[in-house]
Amino acid sequence: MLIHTTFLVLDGAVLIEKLILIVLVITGSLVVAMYSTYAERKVAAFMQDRIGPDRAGPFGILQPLADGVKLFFKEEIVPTFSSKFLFILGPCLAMLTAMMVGAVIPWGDTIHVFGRNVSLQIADINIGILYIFGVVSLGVYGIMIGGWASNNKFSLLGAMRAASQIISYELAMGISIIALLMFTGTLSLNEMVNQQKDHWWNIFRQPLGFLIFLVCAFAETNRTPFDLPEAENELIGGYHSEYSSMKLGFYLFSEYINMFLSSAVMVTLFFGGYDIPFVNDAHLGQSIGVNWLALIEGAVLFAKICCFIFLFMWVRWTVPRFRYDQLMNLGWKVLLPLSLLNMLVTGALILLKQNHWHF
Amino acid sequence: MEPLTNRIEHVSRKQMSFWEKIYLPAVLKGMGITFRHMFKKPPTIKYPEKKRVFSPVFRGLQILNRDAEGRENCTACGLCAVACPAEAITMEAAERKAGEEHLYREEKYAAKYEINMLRCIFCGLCEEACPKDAVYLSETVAQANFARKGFIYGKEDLLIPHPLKDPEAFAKAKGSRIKHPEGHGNEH
Amino acid sequence: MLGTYFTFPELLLWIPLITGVITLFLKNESQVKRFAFIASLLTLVVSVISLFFTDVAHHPNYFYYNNVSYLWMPYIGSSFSVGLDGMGFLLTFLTALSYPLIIATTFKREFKNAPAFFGLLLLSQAGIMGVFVATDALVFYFFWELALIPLYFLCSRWGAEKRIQATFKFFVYTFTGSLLMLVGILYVYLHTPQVSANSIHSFSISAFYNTVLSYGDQQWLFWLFFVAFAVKIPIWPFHTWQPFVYEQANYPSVMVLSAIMVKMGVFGMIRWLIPIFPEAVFTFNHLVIILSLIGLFYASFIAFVQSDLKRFVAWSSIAHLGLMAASIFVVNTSALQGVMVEMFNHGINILALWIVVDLIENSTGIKKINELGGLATKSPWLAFFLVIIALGNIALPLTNSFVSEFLMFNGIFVFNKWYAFVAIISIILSAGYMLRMVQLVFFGKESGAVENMKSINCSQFWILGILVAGILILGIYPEPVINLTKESVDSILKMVNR
Amino acid sequence: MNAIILSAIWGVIMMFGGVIFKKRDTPLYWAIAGVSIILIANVLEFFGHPLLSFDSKDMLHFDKFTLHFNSIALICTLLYFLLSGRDIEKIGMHVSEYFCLIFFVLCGVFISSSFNTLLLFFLGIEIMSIPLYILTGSNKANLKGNEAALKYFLMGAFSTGLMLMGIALIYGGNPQGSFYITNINLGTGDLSPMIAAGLLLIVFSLSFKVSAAPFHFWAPDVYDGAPAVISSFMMTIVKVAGFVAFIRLFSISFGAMHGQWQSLIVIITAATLLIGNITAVFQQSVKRMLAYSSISHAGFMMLAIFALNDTAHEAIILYAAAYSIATIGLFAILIKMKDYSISGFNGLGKTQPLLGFTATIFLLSLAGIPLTAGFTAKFYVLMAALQTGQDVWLVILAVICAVIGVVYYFKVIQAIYFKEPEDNDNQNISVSSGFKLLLLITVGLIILLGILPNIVIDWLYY
Amino acid sequence: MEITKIIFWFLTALALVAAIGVISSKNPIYSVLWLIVVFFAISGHYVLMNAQFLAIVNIIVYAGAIMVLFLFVVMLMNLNADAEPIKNVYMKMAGVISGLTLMIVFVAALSASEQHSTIIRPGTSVGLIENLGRALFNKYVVPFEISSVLFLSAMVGAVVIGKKDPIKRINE
Amino acid sequence: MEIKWYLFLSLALFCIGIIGALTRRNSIIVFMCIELMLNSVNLLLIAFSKMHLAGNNALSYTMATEAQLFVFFIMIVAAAEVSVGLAIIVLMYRNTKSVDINFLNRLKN
Repeated sequence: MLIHTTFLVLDGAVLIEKLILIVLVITGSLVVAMYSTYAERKVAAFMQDRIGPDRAGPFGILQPLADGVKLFFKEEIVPTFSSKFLFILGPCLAMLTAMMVGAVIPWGDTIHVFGRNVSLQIADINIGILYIFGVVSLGVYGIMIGGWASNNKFSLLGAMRAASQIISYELAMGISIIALLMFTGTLSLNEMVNQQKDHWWNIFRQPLGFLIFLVCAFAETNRTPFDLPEAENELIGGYHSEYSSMKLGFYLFSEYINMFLSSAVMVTLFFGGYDIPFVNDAHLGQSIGVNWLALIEGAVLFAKICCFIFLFMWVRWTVPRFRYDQLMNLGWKVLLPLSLLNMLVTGALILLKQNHWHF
Repeated sequence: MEPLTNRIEHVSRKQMSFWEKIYLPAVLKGMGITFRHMFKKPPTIKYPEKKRVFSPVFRGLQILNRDAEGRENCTACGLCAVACPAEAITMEAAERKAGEEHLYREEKYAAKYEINMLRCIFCGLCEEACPKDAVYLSETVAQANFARKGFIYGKEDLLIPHPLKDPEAFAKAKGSRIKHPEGHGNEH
Repeated sequence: MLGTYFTFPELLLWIPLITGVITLFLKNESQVKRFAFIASLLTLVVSVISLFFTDVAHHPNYFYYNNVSYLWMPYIGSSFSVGLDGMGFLLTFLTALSYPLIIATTFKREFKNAPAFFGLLLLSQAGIMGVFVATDALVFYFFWELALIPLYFLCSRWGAEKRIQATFKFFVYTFTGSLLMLVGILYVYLHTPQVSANSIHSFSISAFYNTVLSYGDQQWLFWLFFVAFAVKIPIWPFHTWQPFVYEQANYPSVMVLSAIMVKMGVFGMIRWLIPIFPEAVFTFNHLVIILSLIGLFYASFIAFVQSDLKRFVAWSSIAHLGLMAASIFVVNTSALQGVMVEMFNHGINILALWIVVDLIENSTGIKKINELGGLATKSPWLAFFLVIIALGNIALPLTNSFVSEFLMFNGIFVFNKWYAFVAIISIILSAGYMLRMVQLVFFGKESGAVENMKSINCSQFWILGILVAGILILGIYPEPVINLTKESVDSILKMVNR
Repeated sequence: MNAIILSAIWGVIMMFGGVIFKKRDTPLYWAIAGVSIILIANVLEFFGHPLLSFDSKDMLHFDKFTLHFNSIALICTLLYFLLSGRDIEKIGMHVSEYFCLIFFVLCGVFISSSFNTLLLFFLGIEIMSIPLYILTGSNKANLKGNEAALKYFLMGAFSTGLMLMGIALIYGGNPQGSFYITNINLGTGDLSPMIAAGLLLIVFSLSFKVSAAPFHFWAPDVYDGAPAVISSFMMTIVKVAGFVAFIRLFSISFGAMHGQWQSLIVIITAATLLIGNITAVFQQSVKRMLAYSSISHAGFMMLAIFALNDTAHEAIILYAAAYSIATIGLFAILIKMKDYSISGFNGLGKTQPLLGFTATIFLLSLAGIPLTAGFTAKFYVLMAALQTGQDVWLVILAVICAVIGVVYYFKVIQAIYFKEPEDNDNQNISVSSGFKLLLLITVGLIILLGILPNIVIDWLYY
Repeated sequence: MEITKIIFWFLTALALVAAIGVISSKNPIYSVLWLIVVFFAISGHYVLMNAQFLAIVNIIVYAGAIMVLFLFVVMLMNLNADAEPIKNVYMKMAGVISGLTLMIVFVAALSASEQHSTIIRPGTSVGLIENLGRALFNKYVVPFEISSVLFLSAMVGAVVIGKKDPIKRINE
Repeated sequence: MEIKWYLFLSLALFCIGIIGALTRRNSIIVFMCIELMLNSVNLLLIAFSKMHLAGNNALSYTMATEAQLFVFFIMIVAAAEVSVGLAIIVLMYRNTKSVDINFLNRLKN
């Protein structure tokens, strides 16, 4: 299907609709990020046979708020000799790029309110994945600029590591996606979800691709075992060692938002997005109404995302950090060839199928 | 050489097999372990509400002891300061004047007695060295403080409450610690 | 057989070329000399035999015998075509005759790296022969350059101290000229009519002769060709390389240069310049003649005051060649006839003169005219020969030059009286400086140099004898030479006046 | 097509060779084998029996000229490998990679000789350039080499920018709006401003690539700074390929309006000739002298661009062969020397007669003395230029520049033969008899081409 | 003014200002950042012209990869503003003047061209990835494959240049 | 928009690039200016592609596609060039601790 998107034709209603959606997504991701910090601590505690934060509110669920307030009231320190503008720009960029991914993820099926069909996707652009790639590749600027502007060798080293790590893993990630795209034949995320509704989830068609994507996603979000840029014990926190107060908060937040959104992307790409497993969504929609369906779908999507966020944390508290050369070796010598192989095999299979060679 | 312990671990230098090289099984195994731990009961004790019983050999903050009449035992002999491996104890001695017999048991007493709690390692050697049973490691722990100065405990911090005037506080400060459960010989 | 499978012009080329290459690989010096001498003799024999195969009866036209042509570069209309006419024969004969004599003078000398020396000498002969026999512009150009390269190496490798600069100057001068000529050749070529089916244009000489060039084109093309030939001859003011090279180079090379190589320029003018650009020739002839006469005068005066023997001969050669150049541009029967005969005569005269100078310098080690004197007492035969040679150079009656110079003066006179007058003064001057030289060197006060002077030996006697005999015979009976070249003169004039 | 595919494949093979080959001299044998195979494939394709065929959607066009040029380039490369291959090994550690890069350059050479769209023209030039940037700086310890690489790279990238702007303007100005060079059919009308601007920029950028004045200034530094083996390759095959691309683009796309941009070429040609030759005279190092002389040869080849007729195509082919073979041969000798200055050649004719002799022939050929290939090449170029019937002064200028060329080439010849050997390292060089034999074969080729240029040219009309 | 026009002029101004920033910044880091801004502005133009694929590729390739490399290198070298030697002021003036002259000449020349007032047509499907991809893998398959050679050579080259020689290290 | 505005914008960027390349001595900045030039070309090509599209003849679609793919290839080449160029600059820096394009000339003076 060819989607003729006329990009800049906006009418007022659509504008409002999108604005609301944007606000929702941003708040949503912020809340999720906030609670990810809480979840992280809790999960860590459970895995280490501890209890975790439990003082602020019942079971400590107000802990993120407390943290936020604390960060707000911390003293702001800008190191001397650093470029103040860049020093502030760094975390802002990190936050911005982290947020931007949410724009193309389909959060649910179309809903019907006030006599309008409202898509629960901010921008259904037909190059959704490429957009995500673009934004992700920009993510490194926040780290690099911040690291450089700190005027600190450890920060700079962290920034360098981040840059090389992200660039290195982007390759394998891209190629693993290409193999997926060969199947789907579209770059639009909405399309992909719709395809997965009717067919198998993509994970079953691209297990290796998913694995590679997963590993790369860990690296791109600077999560353990790939958290070299902020390696606490070698680089004293890496690129954000000079940061304090809310600017540090931005960096930390952006990491969790990244985690959330990359989980969302993985779910959308490989696990059917908002598709409810084992249920025919269309039939369900007819029986309970579109809006309810969208709500359930949103919940399902959220559940899947939570699983992934849990996975992120689970891995973090299991696997130790890589050494730098190990990281590079893994990226270039293992993942890249593997993803190429995956792509080749996928291509060959598609060709075989197209030529009706049954096997 | 004969290994000193039986906990020695021999490092294996053999080439890893392919299965080992891809690491994934090991990672999954590790994840399995961590996941299992999620369902274990946390051994955490919620501290302010719940406290754990100290072990019988616990050694807490020092106190300067008094005898049953409420007189200070310490005679400022300085043996504790000599014995202290962390050199945490300083004192100044003074002569007992007439009319102060109800305060000090001996003719000489410590006019000033300080223990730097930042240095103290709670080894208990002062207690062992004291011939007068004046220094005694209780069951309390050092309180948090904002300044370093606050950790230099003077005589007023260390001295045990008066056993006659405030017997409860005295008992509490003294605690139920059993000194040397197995015994070492110089008990009175 | 000789003229059937291998035509004579080809043989004249291949013999020196092949023997020259072979010589490069020989080892023993005396063996080299013997081999080179025999090779050059072989060329001479071929040249002489070819005379008897002339075919006047069948080809009364310009190229009347032994023209041969192989396809070489068919798509651009060039073929390897060579041929001999009267003038060509005369010059190839001069070349063939000179080389054995030149090689013979070296028999008693030692040369560093003799194989290279004699090999290059023979190769230069091949190049010069090629120039004289070529009937294709490209072939002509090829050999024109090829004659230069061996001589460059000869003169740079063996000779006096400043030989490298001198030769390099010579090389650059001639190379500039020849490249300009190449441009000219190409330009003319692009205007030639179609001759063969393969290509639109042709390099063959007949196509060149038939080319119709506009007057404007002729005017500048003339100069492109002229410079090339003028440098070789050399015409004033293009002469500056010559005395320097003659002074610095070794004798055999100088002999080749002055006796044969300069004739290439004269030959080129007659064969290529005049017939192709007749209108331009008639435009610029006064200018060129005046240049030549200035050169003639200038050279004569300098020869008068010259103290160095080699330079003296060089300047006298310039003077003679100035006269020849002047008479070429007169373009009439008498003058051209004179030039053709003079080319041969000047060749043997100057060769003889060089041999004498060589003998003197070799035995006394001195080449300053002032430091020599009274040599005749020690070497009367040499004095005798030198006197005859000098007279030949002056063009006294009964010597060979008399006939040719007379013809030239006659031609110039017909063209313009005043030019002839100026030219005739030059002959008086030449008599003056020649005799002064003979007087100073052989007679006059005996100098210290005389002690080292030896009488000439048998081989030297024969060499000089042959040349002197030539001078005298041609002086008395010039008819065969004139007959030989008559046809060439006619055809050129026909071309010019078409 | 075969040549392009095979050279790319062979490049990849050589790339992996860096891992596979254990001995340092193995890559050379593989490279020689590779060039031979490509050559054979190319010749077969020339005769209409391609080994592989592939539909290029008309992006590449192979005619006799192209295939013939490819063969010449391959023969020159083969000669280059045979003569200087041992020295490529000496540049540094990554022997196999150097060969790999050379094969990639060859791939670019073949593309630039056969492109049919501006896209492939651009890609071909880039594939040629990018590995060369690396090869220039391949001697990492040499500061001059580093700077040469940097300079070459920046200049090259800059000229790429100009070229792209030119291409864009031509695309915009052309109502057909196509990148196919055959479709840029502008007729014989006046140049529109946009096309004129584009054309100007493309001429500039190509002048950069072929080191024509006034865009030559990188050339001496780069050729001098690069390892001598690499300069040899850059100056010959690559530069000539630039010219082939130049003539191909301009004769097909803009040939019809030749008269309108010819004067531009005239100025460039004249400037190139003068600058190249005059500055070369003052050089003391043979390597640098050859760098300048390569500029002057670029001037001569520009004459063919100026002429842009059939003869010009013949001339480019012939010049390519003559200039490349002679330069490769001369460099092969030069590399053996330890001292690159002219006085380093003193007395070579005595100590190493064969090297001296062959060097002399190469120099004579470069100077354009008859009986050598250099002469016939110059001859054809001049003929092509004269055929246009315009600007004869340019031809005369070229001839005068050829004479200036003699001045500096003969300086070396004089050093070889007429100067006494000095006590320097150059006298103790040892060369194998195989090398000598190859040099003689090269000399033979040069003389063969000097006598019978047809053997090269005739293939164009085969 | 329509919204597209406003966006156009905004992006144009942004691009020009940022471009001038690139060449006038003392510190290379700022140059890099300005250049990124230029790329964004240009990508914005692409989007305006409905060439979405190229817009996003521009971001990914230029801003996401190339400029990161630049930034990487500049940061590694730790070049400061004073690292650059002062070039002769006259040379600078000459450079500026020649560049401006070139621009004026081009603008003047191209203003005279007949196409200059053609109105471009953004709204089509040409810029969509599907169509471009189809063309790329059918008609443009040869250049596509050839560009792989380009990449290989760049890769090999970068490795050859970037790798430290093991022998040299021993010598040091 | 009229094509001329794109044309002028792209030429302005191009010339700014040229000015930068001519006036700066820091090789990295020079290189960035070159990248700027390439980008201005890309912009122009796309504008032209849309201009040809407005021509509305049978070929206009193909014409427009060609230019956009050309831009794609320019980006490819730019990426390759950058990898090589930065490698060279780093090599230079490693040896001389300078990124001046005229380092050796400066040494000479």
